[in-house]
Parts: sequence; structure tokens; C-alpha cells
Amino acid sequence: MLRFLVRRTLGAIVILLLISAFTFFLFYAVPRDPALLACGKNCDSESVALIRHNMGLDDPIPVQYWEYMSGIVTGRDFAAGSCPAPCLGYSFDDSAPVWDTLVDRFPTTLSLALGGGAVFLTVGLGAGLIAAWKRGTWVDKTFSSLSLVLSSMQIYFVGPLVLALLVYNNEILGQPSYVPFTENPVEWFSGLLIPWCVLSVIFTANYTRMARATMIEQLQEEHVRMARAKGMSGRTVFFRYAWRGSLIPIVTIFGVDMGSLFGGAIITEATFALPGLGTLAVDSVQELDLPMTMGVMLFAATMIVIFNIIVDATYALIDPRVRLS
Amino acid sequence: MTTSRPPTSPAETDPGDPFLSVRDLGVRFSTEDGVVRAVDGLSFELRRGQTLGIVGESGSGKSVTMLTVLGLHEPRTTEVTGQIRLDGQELVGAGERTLQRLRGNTMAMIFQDPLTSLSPYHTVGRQIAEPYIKHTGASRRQARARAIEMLDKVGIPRAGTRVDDYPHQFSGGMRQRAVIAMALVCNPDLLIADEPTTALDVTVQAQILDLLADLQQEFGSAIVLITHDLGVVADVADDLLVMYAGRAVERGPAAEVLRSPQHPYTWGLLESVPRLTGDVDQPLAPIPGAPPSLLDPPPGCPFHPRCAHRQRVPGDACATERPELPVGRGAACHLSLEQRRTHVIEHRQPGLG
Amino acid sequence: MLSLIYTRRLRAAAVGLSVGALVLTGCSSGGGGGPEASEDSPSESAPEQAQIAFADAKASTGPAPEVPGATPGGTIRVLQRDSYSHLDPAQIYVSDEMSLATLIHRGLTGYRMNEDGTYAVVGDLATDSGQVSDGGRTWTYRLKDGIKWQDGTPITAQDVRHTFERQFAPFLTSGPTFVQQWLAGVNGAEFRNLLKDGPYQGKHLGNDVLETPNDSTVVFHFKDPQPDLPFALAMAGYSVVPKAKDTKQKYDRAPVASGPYKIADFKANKSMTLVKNPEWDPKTDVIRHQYVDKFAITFNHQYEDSSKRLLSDSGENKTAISFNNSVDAASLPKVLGDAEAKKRTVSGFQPYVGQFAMNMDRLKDKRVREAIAYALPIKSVLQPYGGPPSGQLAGGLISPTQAGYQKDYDPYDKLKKPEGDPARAKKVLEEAGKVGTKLTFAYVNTPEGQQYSVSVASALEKAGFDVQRKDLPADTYYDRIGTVDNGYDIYHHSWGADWPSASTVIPPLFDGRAIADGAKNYSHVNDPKINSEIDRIKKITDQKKAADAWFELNKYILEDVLPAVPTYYFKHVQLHGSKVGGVVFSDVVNGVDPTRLYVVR
Amino acid sequence: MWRRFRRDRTGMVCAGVVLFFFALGLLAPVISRLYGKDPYTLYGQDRPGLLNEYGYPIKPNGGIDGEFWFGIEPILGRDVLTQLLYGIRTSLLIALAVTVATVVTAIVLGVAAGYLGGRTDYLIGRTIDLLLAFPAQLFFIAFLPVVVALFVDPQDETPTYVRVLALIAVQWFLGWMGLARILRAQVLSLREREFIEAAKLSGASPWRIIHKELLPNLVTPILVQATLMLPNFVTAEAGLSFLGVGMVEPTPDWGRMFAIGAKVYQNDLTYMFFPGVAMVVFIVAFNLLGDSIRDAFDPRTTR
Amino acid sequence: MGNEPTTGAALPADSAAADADAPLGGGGSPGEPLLEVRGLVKHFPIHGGFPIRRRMGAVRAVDGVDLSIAAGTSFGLVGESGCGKSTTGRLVTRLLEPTGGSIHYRGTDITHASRRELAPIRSQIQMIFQDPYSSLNPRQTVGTIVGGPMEINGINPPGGRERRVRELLETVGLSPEHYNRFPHEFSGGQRQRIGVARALALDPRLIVADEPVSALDVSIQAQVVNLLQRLQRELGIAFLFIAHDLAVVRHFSQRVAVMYLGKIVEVADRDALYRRPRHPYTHALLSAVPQADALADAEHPRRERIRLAGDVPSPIDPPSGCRFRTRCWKAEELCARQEPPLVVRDGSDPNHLTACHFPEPPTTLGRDVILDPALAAAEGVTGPGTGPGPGAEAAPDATRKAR
Repeated sequence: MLRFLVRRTLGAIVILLLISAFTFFLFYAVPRDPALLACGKNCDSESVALIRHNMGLDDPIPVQYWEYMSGIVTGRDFAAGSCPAPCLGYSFDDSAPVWDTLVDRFPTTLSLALGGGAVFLTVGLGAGLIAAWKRGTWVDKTFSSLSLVLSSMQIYFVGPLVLALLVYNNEILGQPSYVPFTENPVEWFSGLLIPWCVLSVIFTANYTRMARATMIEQLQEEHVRMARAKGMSGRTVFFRYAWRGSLIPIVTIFGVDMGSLFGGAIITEATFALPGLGTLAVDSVQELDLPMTMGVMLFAATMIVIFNIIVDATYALIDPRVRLS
Repeated sequence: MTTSRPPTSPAETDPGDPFLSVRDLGVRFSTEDGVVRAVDGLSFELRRGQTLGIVGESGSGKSVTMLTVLGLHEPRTTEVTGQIRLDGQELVGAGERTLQRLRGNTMAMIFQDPLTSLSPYHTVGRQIAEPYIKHTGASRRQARARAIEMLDKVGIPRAGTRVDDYPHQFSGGMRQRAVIAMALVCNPDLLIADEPTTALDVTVQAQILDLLADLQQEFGSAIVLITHDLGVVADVADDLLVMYAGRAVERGPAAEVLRSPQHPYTWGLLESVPRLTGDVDQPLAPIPGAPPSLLDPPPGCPFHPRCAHRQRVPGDACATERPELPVGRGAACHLSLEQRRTHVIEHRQPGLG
Repeated sequence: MLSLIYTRRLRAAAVGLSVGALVLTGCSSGGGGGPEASEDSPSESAPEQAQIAFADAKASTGPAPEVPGATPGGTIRVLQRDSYSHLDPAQIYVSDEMSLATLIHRGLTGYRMNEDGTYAVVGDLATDSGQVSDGGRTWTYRLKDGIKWQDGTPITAQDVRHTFERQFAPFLTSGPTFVQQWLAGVNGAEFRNLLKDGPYQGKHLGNDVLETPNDSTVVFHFKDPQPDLPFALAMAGYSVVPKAKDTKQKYDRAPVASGPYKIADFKANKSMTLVKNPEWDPKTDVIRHQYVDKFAITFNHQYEDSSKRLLSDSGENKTAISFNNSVDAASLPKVLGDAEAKKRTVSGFQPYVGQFAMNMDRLKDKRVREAIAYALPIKSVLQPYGGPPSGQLAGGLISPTQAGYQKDYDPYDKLKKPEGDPARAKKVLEEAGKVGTKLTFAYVNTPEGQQYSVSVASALEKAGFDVQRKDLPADTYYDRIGTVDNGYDIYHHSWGADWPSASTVIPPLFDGRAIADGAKNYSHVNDPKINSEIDRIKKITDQKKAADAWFELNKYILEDVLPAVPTYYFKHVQLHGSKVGGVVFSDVVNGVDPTRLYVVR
Repeated sequence: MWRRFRRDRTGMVCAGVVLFFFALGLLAPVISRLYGKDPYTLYGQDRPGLLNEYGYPIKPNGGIDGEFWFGIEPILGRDVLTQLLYGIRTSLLIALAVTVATVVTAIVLGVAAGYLGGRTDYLIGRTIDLLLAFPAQLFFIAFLPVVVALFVDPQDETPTYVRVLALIAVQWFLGWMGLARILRAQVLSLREREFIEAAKLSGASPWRIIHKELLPNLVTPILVQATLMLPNFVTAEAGLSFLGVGMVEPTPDWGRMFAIGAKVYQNDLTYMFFPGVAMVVFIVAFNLLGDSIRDAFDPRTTR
Repeated sequence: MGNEPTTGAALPADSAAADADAPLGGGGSPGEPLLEVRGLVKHFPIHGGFPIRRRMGAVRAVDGVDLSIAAGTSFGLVGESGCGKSTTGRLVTRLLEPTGGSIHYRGTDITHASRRELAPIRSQIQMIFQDPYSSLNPRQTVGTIVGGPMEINGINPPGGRERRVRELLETVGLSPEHYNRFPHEFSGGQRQRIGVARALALDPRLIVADEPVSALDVSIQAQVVNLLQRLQRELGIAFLFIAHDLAVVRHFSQRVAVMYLGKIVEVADRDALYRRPRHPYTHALLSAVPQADALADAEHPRRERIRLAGDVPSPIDPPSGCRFRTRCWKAEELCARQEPPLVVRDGSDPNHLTACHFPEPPTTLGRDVILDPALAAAEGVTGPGTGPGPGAEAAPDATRKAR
């Protein structure tokens, strides 16, 4: 297990290094100057030069990259103060520490991802399992076709539609918003209810279809038939034997989904104007805010990589044949 | 224990009602392409402590029959007719709950591939213990002890530690032993072994067959051994049932059937297989053609399109009339007994040397 | 300055602009509101356009007159879109930070709204708006008694000196530079040479520049007359910073308050809490009040979000307001169409004037420029931003927020035909023999920019131009069009005054000597008469005369030179919760005046 | 397979619907001419009485009437029907191109990794790992402008085709890994199949083995995956336009209609109705078609 | 053959060169080996390790195999699964690259020949595969499958390829009308015939048949065996016949080798091997085959029964010395120390080679050897060493029990 973690962590670091380098250098591929943006109304070349220097943009790009990357490990000292490791620098836009901003935005994204994940996992798997259990019946057919239609929906279509129907025109629910759970759990819940549901609409269907398919496949496995031949009840067979085997594809896809959602559900956050990592990402990209872009990109990639590792580790929990290392 | 185990005949010591009795069993599946008559009018009996060998090629309906006995067929697409009585209890149409109580307890099954028939996600011990807990209400601890005992009994060394292993940590032969342990954990009265040795190497196959025979001695179970290999049944079966295209074509005591087979299909099976001792210059005598599709079985005797002897039957009885299988020893064939005996004397007897 | 493009979703785009643009309006104020606001417009708080007076000591003595009906106590929730990038006054130049600054920072002068809704420049920390002598070259300020920092130490002339000396430090790059340039007597960034590292290396400005004869007196000495100094000093950027507590760069995150509120808690991008500053003495302040116990500010409320919350007027939203968020374009019809909601709005002008700059380097023929002027559908430019509530169609370059504005001025009949007059344009073009002229039209790549570009291109094509559209990324739009050799023929931009005089509008935009990369003379007009007039009018110390002169110059520019076509004067509708009282649109901060707010009991 | 597919009525209907959409896109100019409107004219701005002061259609339901069948666009006042037709054309073109590019790349790299094995496999495998760790949407937003800028001199007008190419390029860049992995696995298992050995035995060159023996057996997964990918690319492209980094005015675009729709839905919900319903119908049909194709190619029947 | 057949007679240095000039289509002189394999080794590396992947070991699938096949004869290779017999077949046909040893085809060294170098020989060595389903490309018609090899090698038989293919189909007992059908339209036996037709398309001299009938139904097996036998006789093709079914091998091959864990443990002419096996493993194998007609009765006493214990050890780490020693009832200390050479033992025919230190007597004995502790226990027999029984792990000393 330890070996596995060490090896995967090393691999993850390599991947993150490559992604960060890619992002960093490509950022400079376009002749755009963040300093110009930060320069005020009475901007002149001298001020721009000053700002460039303050931002550290006057060093050669590889040097900048090196300083940025070493800052993550060792921390960095800026004129505005020292930034302890992991130092992702200060935003070009509002000179807030990138790390703090990420930490600040993450709970929104986390709430969205966890809540949405809980909804689509339970509803999706539940519906899929019921469909597999009742294979061929009208229940199965209803669930299957419903999931098909739902999976064809898009957040940017369903979102405004739901808002228009439930919020704007009929005022059944409040405007989606993020209130920290620690502050007011009720508002946290009610504010995120619509985003969760809309986010889930699309995912749920995937899980339903997959759970149904893998479950049916598993039920045809020889060892499942053997379990029945041993006199195990239908429920035992279904949940103890077949279920275990169908977990692997589900865990895989769930890990991928959560990995990308934890890095920011960009369209969902944009649709509902939630201040999560997704909106932060869009903003920072368009503001030429390199440190923030790097921060979000690395954070999102880290989430994906971490979830990959978690998924692989989970394989070993589910399936004793899988050995880690 | 002697080297050559003479076929024991517990039937003589237990002349009571047959333990398993199948009467006129029919199994039909509806598939996309039509209705498959997998089993048609099959009848046989089996007494306690006896071993019945069912021989046939793939698609002859032998596995389907036994799955139906256990009630493991897909109920939505399968239609079962006839009777299956286990110890006097009717199984056709029995409720799922009843069947669950019987499965693994009174009747148990061993499948062909020991790798796929063990769940990869649970320890061997747990899989053995599970039916024991279910059927005897034993505690987990008792069940575990029983699992170790069973593993030991089927010859798994260091059963006390191996009980917590997962199937993938076992070798092929050990897996099949574990499956046997799993099947026997509740002392079933009926053990159905579906090609239990086909996936195994020849040396391991011999081990497993010996084991089965020995365990039968100990537990006194009735065994149904399904195989395509006449050699296997020769070793262990008391009675023999030869199936072709969903029907029984010949039956009788194993030794008799092998020594003087009466059905051309049985002849074909025996003559098409090379022997370790036979004449190597003599070409094998294959059965021409291929087994028929069960979607559209041939009329009359299902074997007639491949039968080399149909000309010897007057008229086209083979193609139109379905030969009956007599009760007890006999074959479902239009050939006269005399014709059959002649054939056996001419073709079979020399090979027995 | 620059345009203000409020995108709803892509705040980024807007902020991208904003840094250069957003409301870089220093302050503006001005007599503003357009009396002819359309009937759909919300209740105008802006009074008749009037000259702003420089108030004397009497008018500068606190406390401020009570807001009718105001009661103390309570918390007001403030929904803001953008987090505050800067809290150090010397870095503050954008309007949402200026709104905040009025609550926590004080400068030598400030704007006070009079009972009649007009504004005056009063002494804030100083006893009056300034004593001028030496023909406008010397200004003397005396500090009030009892003014204190939030830690209770008094604010002294040394603090004021430090405030101005630190403006020269290299790390301060975002704030206004007027006073520094005037003190150094130069234009441009060379002013920093006067005191290279600010006061931090022990060097100070000489007494011939900035004099502090005693602890309560500050004297400015300029080389040239600077009649606008009281306006400039009223900018938030010239609020005071304590010498003893100056933490240089770090001051930007944690400033020391001198106003009625101090920062209790600030989480960038998330929230800020303002609580009463007990050391603030109302008797010293004629501008501000201290009714509310607490301002709970939260960020990241996009315009549509804040609009919807305030519109719902439910729960906590009853006591909520936004200092700067306007009602988003999509919500405007609903807000203004609902009598109850409309009552809860305030609106007013912003100092920006939208205009199409025509590149004089490329479009040398005035008749071509005239044809463009006739053809342009200025209404279609305003439409994507919300239509009439978001702006008033413009005839001239001087906006209603500035002295000298004349509402009927309409040299090209744009107010009569806001959809453009392609037929007439075509005629002009035909007369010039230039039908089919290739016209490269650059626009900002935001949803709104794309929309107006479609209308504009379509109208120009109808007039007989061969239009080449060029989308420019929102983040670098102003850098691109600000390049001298930009290669584009026409492009829209907007410009806002820093204070209510055209002296911060016409010179930067139309002074031909200021053509440079990054400068704001987007049309590259270089007309000797404009240049000389600018120099002349700048020196006029009589505000009224100066205003008239600027208007005449505006006429000359539009009618005789035509480097730009005005499109609309920016307007702004704001909504507040029903339990918030004292809501008045302030031209000073282009939004709600935060100092007058109270919670309705 | 074809016969099986023909028997599947759902599949046939869906194939019809999908073809219908492609036909719509293909014939957009023809339909537009017959209908007498085009997607560029600002009817609402040119003609008074169509849009109100705020720029919204005066007539109810988004200005639907006998002349504008699907209504008119708020603010600009263009015709919605032709916008949608041309938008479908743009989106389908891009999605189709991305699908083709992705499939070709996946085939080349997947087959190379699976067939050559060793170092090549390792290299391609690690590249796939790396690209899979990229946050895709964020990457698109961040690098679409970069890609466009790489190809265009900042002064010139960005030609529409460059924008299209850029959209294709970024989606292609992060789009091929899934299929490549599937194909690699397929090739790995096919490579062990005895008919490949038989071909080697008769002296077939690697090239011949790949294109005569391997590729025909990969048609099923490729086709199935492609039918899954295409609708995904349609929605992804629309999502990018929705976020404001896709196609720009005046090129009609399906996704941008959602962006505008999301802006105006409070005052004109109708505007989003037709693009939305069209997209749902298209995606449902395509997904069902994918299922039918999968069924028709069911490996159990090929045995 | 001498005592050291492993070294073999050194081939004449010039034979390869001489043969290279000879027209390859021409037949070799009778008696001269068509295929000569010496010390053939194939190790499949296992990668792993931490943190950098490296070679951790190898599966020693084939570990020093010698065999030689004369033209027109059939050589049988038997053994249990995993013994390396299929790998040997694939090495001989050069589908796999040997790790060591040499393969000579008609004197030409083809051990490491490249695809181009192999081109002229390719047509002479063909293969018939085990799985009639996976050995035919499901996307090609029978015509393409059978005609493919001719197309690749640019062979244009008189009358055209299609005619030749139709002829071949007839030769293997299929209807020429099947030309345009796809494999899935055929039954297993028919498919195997298609595979045979494909192998014949190039007119090979040697066919490696890898378990050609084991995937077929019993009634079909005989059809295919007969077909192959007929082809061998009529066309004079040499066979390397690989199978686990001893009876089938016996029926088909003149000379038979038994493999165990990557090595040949015994090789002899058919009768010698089946009648007078010397190696204990061969004994065990033969005794384990279930025989339908071997029913014991008074006149026909059953042959000896030997039940091997446990499983085959892992080929990654095979036992030292004699590889069979862990399951052998005759194993002694010497067996662990020294690997027995494959030589002619006393009492054997000159062509009968056995790799055993303690071979069985040349005549068979009617006795039972049971090496299974469970069985022993079940049968109530106590024998020496019925202690901890052998499991998957190699048993240090197998239980030997003879009666």
C-alpha cells in the first residue's frame, strides 16, 4: 500500500509538473501583457515597467516558472509579504494570495460536487439497480428511457429553464446561492438545491444506464449462478455477489466525475453564478491572472490525479485480485 | 481400497423409491430467433449413493436438464413441463423459497469452470460457510470451523490458513476442490457435477474424480455426473444416460452401455475417440455431419441425418417416427436388437482388447 | 475613462476592462442628472446640473445635517460583485473601492450633498476647501481639531505630508497622479523623479513644494496654477495614510481607518465587515454619518444575482443593498415595470461618454467620417447594455455630469435618428466618391460587443462601406485600440471624467500632442486649434468661464474636425431592500451614497 | 448487421431523425431561401414594431407569427428559425470534424500502442495519462484564445475558419484518449487472436496485418464510440459557446443561442425553447442510434 | 544417438550456405531432418519493481528443447497446460523470437531471421490453430481467408487463386460454394477445416498443429483427425502435432515427446513411449487418462494407476535439478542437485531418450501409486510421509505409496 502510494504520488507529481509547465509556457505564447491590465488610468511605460517588475514578469519565462514552482515547495518572499509554502503567488488582479482564494472558493465547489454527487450517485444507482432487478418490466423500461432523455439534457438549457420556471416566474424556490454550511445549514441546502438537481440530471442518467448494464452483466456471471445454486436468496445474490462486481466500473466513472467536479463545475457554476472554482477559473483566465490560472489549473489537475489514485486504491478494496504497487 | 474399484451397486442395498426422479421433462427457451427445445421428453431416475453419468456433446441438453432440476433457469424465457421429484417433492413449479431451501442443502451443484464459479470478491472460507449458515443456522464461528473441516476433507493442505484465501490464490485443481467442498458442506443428498474436470489437466482430473468417488462413499450422496467424455463416466458412473439433441437416446448400467452399446450415436462416440491402446493404422470412425440446431430439430429420430445405419431400417421410419427409449436398459433406435448386437460384435469387441 | 462593459456572466471580461477602465473614473461628481430622462427611467436623484461650489469653513464644519427619518443601529448587507483589490487609498481609483473609501478613509477635501441635492466641495479633514493664493499656484489647508486615526492618535500635518510623499513610491502604481504631477510640474511618469523612493529612504519633499509649518497646516506650492486642486484632493486616492502605521505594500490589505467605519474583517473574494470606528468624531465631519452598526459586505454577487435578491425583497434581502451593482440588463424590464420595485430604485448618470473613435490616420477624408457619423446606429450600441435605463443617447462629448453640458446639442441628428440614417450617409459618401471604402471595425469580444457589432456593421454596410469586422479580446481591447498603429478604422470606447469638469475629458482624448501607444487619444486627432485651446482653457480659474470654453471646444471638435461620434451617456439603475433608508444616488461615487444609509425600523 | 439494424424500428427512426438534422444543416441555405429570411438581417432593428424599448419582441411568445415562425431574437431582432438552422450547421460541422479527427488520432495511436507495444505503448500510455489529468473544460477556456492567437496576426480579422479550426483543435487535443485506450485494449486482445498469427505465418507485413486483419475488427468499437462521441462534441462545442469562447457573431451558432437565451430567459423564454428542444431531440436520437448500432454489432451475434 | 544428444551433431558449417542456394521449393532428401531444433529457450520477461520498472524475472516457458522432425513424418508433443508445448510450436514457426538455441529448417538457420529473410520459408511452415473461432478473421470471407496467404506471397496458381481456393475447400471436405461465406456461418468442425485449407494454401512442407481438435465436440474431433491424417499421407507433409490428449497424439504421431515445465522429459517412437515409458511423469500421464473401454474385469486387469499430488510448480521459479522431482515418488537427493540429461537409458530402444536419474523399469507394472494425501486419508491408507501434503507450493518430498 505504501509502495503504491509512493509510486503513484511520484507519478502524479510528474504529471502535475508537465501540466503546470504546459500552462505556464502557453500562457506566454500570446502577446498579452497582464501588467497593462493592472496599470491604472494614467498608465505610461514607466508604470508598466514598474508593475511588470512588481509582478515578477521581467524575468525570463523559465526563471519565472522555476521561481513559481519552487515557491510551491519552499514558499516565497514578495514585497507585500512572505508567502509560506505551498505558495501559489498572489493574484495579478487583486493581489490576494492565490492559495487563500482557492481555499476560500473550494467549499462552494466541494458543496456542489458532494451534494450533486450524492444525488446522482444515489438516485442514479438506485434507479439502475431497480431497473436491473426488474429487468424487462415496465419499471425497467420507464427508468431506461427516462435516463436516456435526461442524459440528453444540458445544464445550460435545463438551468435557465428551471430558474425561469421555479425561481423567476413562480418564485417557488429562492435564487441559487452559496451559504457556507457552517454558517447556516438550511440556507446552504436550499441555496444549492437547484444546482444539485440540475447538475445531477445529466449525471444521474449515466449512472442509471451503467449500473443497470453492469448489474445485468454481473448477474450472468457464473459465480452468481453458483451462489444461487448454493441456495442463497435473490437479495443476497444481488447485493453480495453481483453488486460487488459491478462496483468497479461505477467507481471508475464516479472517480473521474468527482475528480473533474472537484476542480470546478464550470458550466454549472456559470449558469447559477456560484462563486466556486469554476467561476474563479473562468475569471482568472480572462483577466490574464497567471498565478490564479496556474493555481486553479494545478488544483483541478491535482483533484483529478488524487481521484485517480483513490479509484485505483478502491479497486484493491473491492477486488482482492488487484494488488497495489 | 483397491486399485480397480468395482462398480458398487448400492441400489441393491437401498431398493426404495428413487431419490431423484425426472419424468418426461421438457424445457423450452424462447429466444430472438425462435423457440429452442433444449430438452424434450427426458426421463431418468437416480437412487441414493448411486452415480448417474449423463453423456452428450455440447447442446445436447444435459446441462440444461440439471439447471432445471435446481431451478436455476431464467423463469421469464423458459417453459418447463414434466415432473422432477426430489425425494418425493415436486420441483417443477415449486416456489423460489422452496427451491432456495433445497439448493445447496439437499441438492448441490458443481460447475465446469472452478475459476468463474467462485466469487473473486469473497474468501473461499466465506463462500463455503455461507450456505452452511443459511441452511443449518450455524453461527459464523461454527461455519468457519466447518469450512476448514471441508477444505481439509477435500485435500487442501493447511486448510486452517487457506480458508481465508481468495480464489485467485488457489491453483486450478485446488479451486475445484474448494468448489466441491462448497457443494458438500451441507451433506447434500444429491450432487450434480457439470463437467467437473473438463477445464483441468489430465493428472488433476484424475485427482478430482478420485476425490468425488471417495466423498460419495463417505457421504452416500447421489451424484449426477455430466460429461462429454465417456472415459470419465467409465471410471465413476453406475448408470449411464446418453443424450443427443435434447433427448435421451440410450441408458443402462454404465458398464453394460460401454461394453455393448446399442445406439448408433453411442457407437459413434466410442469409435470416434482414439484409444491409448487401439490400432493406430485404423482411421477413426467419425460421426458425419454436425449436431442439429435445437431451433428446428429433425423430425423422427433426431440422429437420423448423421446415422450410418438408417438404410438398414425399413422405410423412412428414422425420418418420420420418433423411436421410444425403453424403460431400464435400452436405446431409442429403430434398429432391431439383433442388428445392434451384430454391430457391437463386429466393431466394438475387438477394441476392448 | 474607458468603456464600461458590464457583462453579466463573464465578469472576467468586464473586470478585464475595468482595470483599465472600469470606473477608473476617478471621482466624478457633478451636477448632474439629465432632466429629460425618459419616463421609464426611475426616480432621478440627480438635481439640475449646476456648478459645484468650493465651500468655505462654515460649510465645512460638522456634524452633517441629519438624514430625515434616520435611526441608528442595525446591520446592512451589501451585495458587491467584485472583491476590493485595493484598500490602500493611494491605490484606489475604481468606483467600488471609492464607495468603500468614503466610509473608512478621509482626505483633505470631500464632496457634500446639499439639502437641495446639489454638491459642494467642502473641507473634510481640512477646515475648508482650501485657501488659494499666488494666482492659483499656492494652496493652504488647515486641519480640523479632534480628527483621529482608528487607534485614537490624532491626524497631523506630518501624516498628510507622508500621504503625499508616499505617492511617489514605486509600489504605488494604481492611484491617481494629478497632484504628484502638479507638484513636480511635469506631465507623465517623470513625476516620480521628484522623490524616487518616496519617503522611505529618509528623503522628503522640499518646503518649496510641500510645506508643513506646523502640526495642523499643509501648504502646496505648484509651478502652474491648479484651479482644480480641491476636486483632485477629494479623490479617494488622496485620502490620508498614517506615517506611523504605514506598512508599505501590506497597507493595501489592512489600512488604518480615519472615517466613521473601520474594517473588522476582510476575506478577499468573500466578505468584509465594517464596524463603527469609535474614534471618529461626527463633529469633525460634515459629509458622513454613522447610523448603521455594521456593514456586512459579501462579494461575487453578479448583477443578475444581486438584482434578483433585491427584487425578491425577502428575509435578509430587505436590509440589503449594493453600493455599486446596477440592475442587470435582463432584469430591468421587470424592475422598472413593477411599481413596488421601481420605488426601491435609484438611478443616475455615470461620468462615461460612449463614443466611436475614428482613426484620423486612416480616415483622412472628413466626408467619410461624416458619412460614418450619419450611419452609426447609436441606439443599437446602447441596446445590448439594457436600453434607455442604461444610458442616454448622446449628441455631444460633454456628459450631463459635467459642467457645460447642453442637452439639445445634436450636430449630426443622432438624437433624432438614433437608428442611424444610412440613406443620408450614403449620399454623403457618394458625394465624396468613396462608396465601397473599406472600413475595419474593431469591437470588444463580449456578448454585448458582438451584438452591437452586428448592428453597426450592418448599418455601415447599408451606407456603402465595405466593413471588415475584427473582434478583440475583452481583456486587451483597450491595449489594442490604444496602439497608435492599430490598423483599425473605427472602434467604440468610453471615457469618464475624474471630476465634473471637461478638463479631465477633452485634453486626454483630443490633445494631439498626447498621441502615443497606450495614450487615450484613440482617434489620433492632432489639430493645432484643439491643442492651443486646451492649453488656454486649462489655465482659466473661473469655473463658469472654463465650462463655457470647454463646450465651445467640444463643438469645434465635433463639427469641424469630427474625430469621434458620441453614442450615449452612461446611466445606472440601482435597487435596494425595502428596509434600507437614506438611499440616494451619489454622483461622487457613481452609486449609492453609503454614508447616508440607515435601517428602517 | 445491416439486416439486424433494419429490424430495429427505434434505430431506424432515430437514424431518420439524425439524418434529418444533418440534412437541415446541409440544406440550411436552401431552406432559408425558401422561407425568405436569413440569419444575418436585423429585422427587429430595421423594422419598427417588432422590438420594444428594451429590445424584446413585442408580440407574445418571442414574436412568433406567420412571418417569423420561431420568433425573433431579442435586441438584434434576427430570425430565430434561420439562426437555428445555420447554428445546427455550424455545430454539426465542428462536431463532425472533431469526431473524425479524434477517431483518426485514436486509431493511429491506439493501434500503434497496442500493436507495437513496448516503448511506443509506454510512451502513448503515459501521454494518455497526462492528457486525462488535464481539467478539460478549464483547458478549453484557457487555451482557445491562445490557439486562435497562434494562428492569427492580432491586427487581422480572425477568419471564421480559424476559429472553427481552433475549436476543433482544442477538443481534438483532449478528446482522443478514451477511444485510443479502448482500441489499444482491443488490439492487445486481437493481437493474441490466432488469425493474426495465421496472417503473420503467411508472411503478411505489419501494415497489411493492421489494415486487413485488425482494422476491420475494430470497426465495431470505433463506430459505437463515434456515435457516442459526436453528440458529446456537439454539446461540448455548445458549452464553449455558452461560456463565451466559441464562435462569435455574426456566425450563427447553436451554443451561442443558449448563451443569449440564458441572458434573456427572464424576459423571453421562448428564444431558448427551440434550440433547446432541438438539441434534446438530436441528442436523444443520436444516443438511441448509438444503442441500436451497438445492438446490431453485438459481439455475441458475430460469433 | 549418443549419450549427449543435447549437444547434437554439429551441422556442417557450409550446409546453411549450400542450402540457401538450393531452390527452396524442392524437397529435401528423405530421412534428413526437415526441422532441427537445438537447445531452444524462450523466457518471457516479467517487469516490475520499485520505483523504476525493471526486469524482475522471467517465465521460463521453454527451457532447452531439442527436437528434430523428418520430412513427411509426424512428431507429437504432449504435456499438460503450461508445459511450454504451444510456445515451442510458436517458436518453431517463428511467431515468437527465441531467447536462445537454434532452429534450422532444412539446414537454414532461421532462429533469428527477420520477416524478409523468412519470406521464402514462410510458405513451407504453416500452422493449424486450436481455437476454430479465434483463428479465422470474422470480417473476412472464406475466400479471403484461404486466398490471403497466396495473395501475400504473390502466388498465382494456374486457373487463378479463386479456383485454387475452391479446390482447397474441396480437399478439406467443404463445399466450394462456401467461398463467399463468413466464418460465423460455419460450425466448429467446418471452421477448423477452413483453417486447414488456409494452412494448405501455400503448399507447406511442415504444419505445426497446435491442439487442432481439443476445442471440438467429440464427434467432430475424429473428422478433423482423419482429415489431417489423410493430408499427411497424401501430400507428404510433416507435422508437429501438439496436444494434451495422449490418445490423439498417439493416433497421429510416429514419434512423441513429453514436455514438463519447459523441458522435454521423454521422447521416443510411439510404441516405445506408450508401451514402455521410462519417465515417471509419462507413467503418471498415461495412467491418468480415463478410458471408456478400460473397464476392469477379470480378463482385463486395470493398468497401474498413478495419482500425482499437487500442481505443476511455477515456471517463473522452477525446482532445481529435475523439475519433476517435487511431484515424483522416486525423487532423491540427487534429483534436486543435478538436472538429468535427456539420454538413452539402459533397457530403452536407441531412439528412446529419457531425462530421469531413476527411470522406471522398461516394463510396466500393475500397481497403484497414490500421491494424494487426501485420497490416502480417504482411503484409510497410511503411508510414509502422509504429513503436510503438497499443495500449490512445491512439496519437498512427495508422498509415495506403492502397493
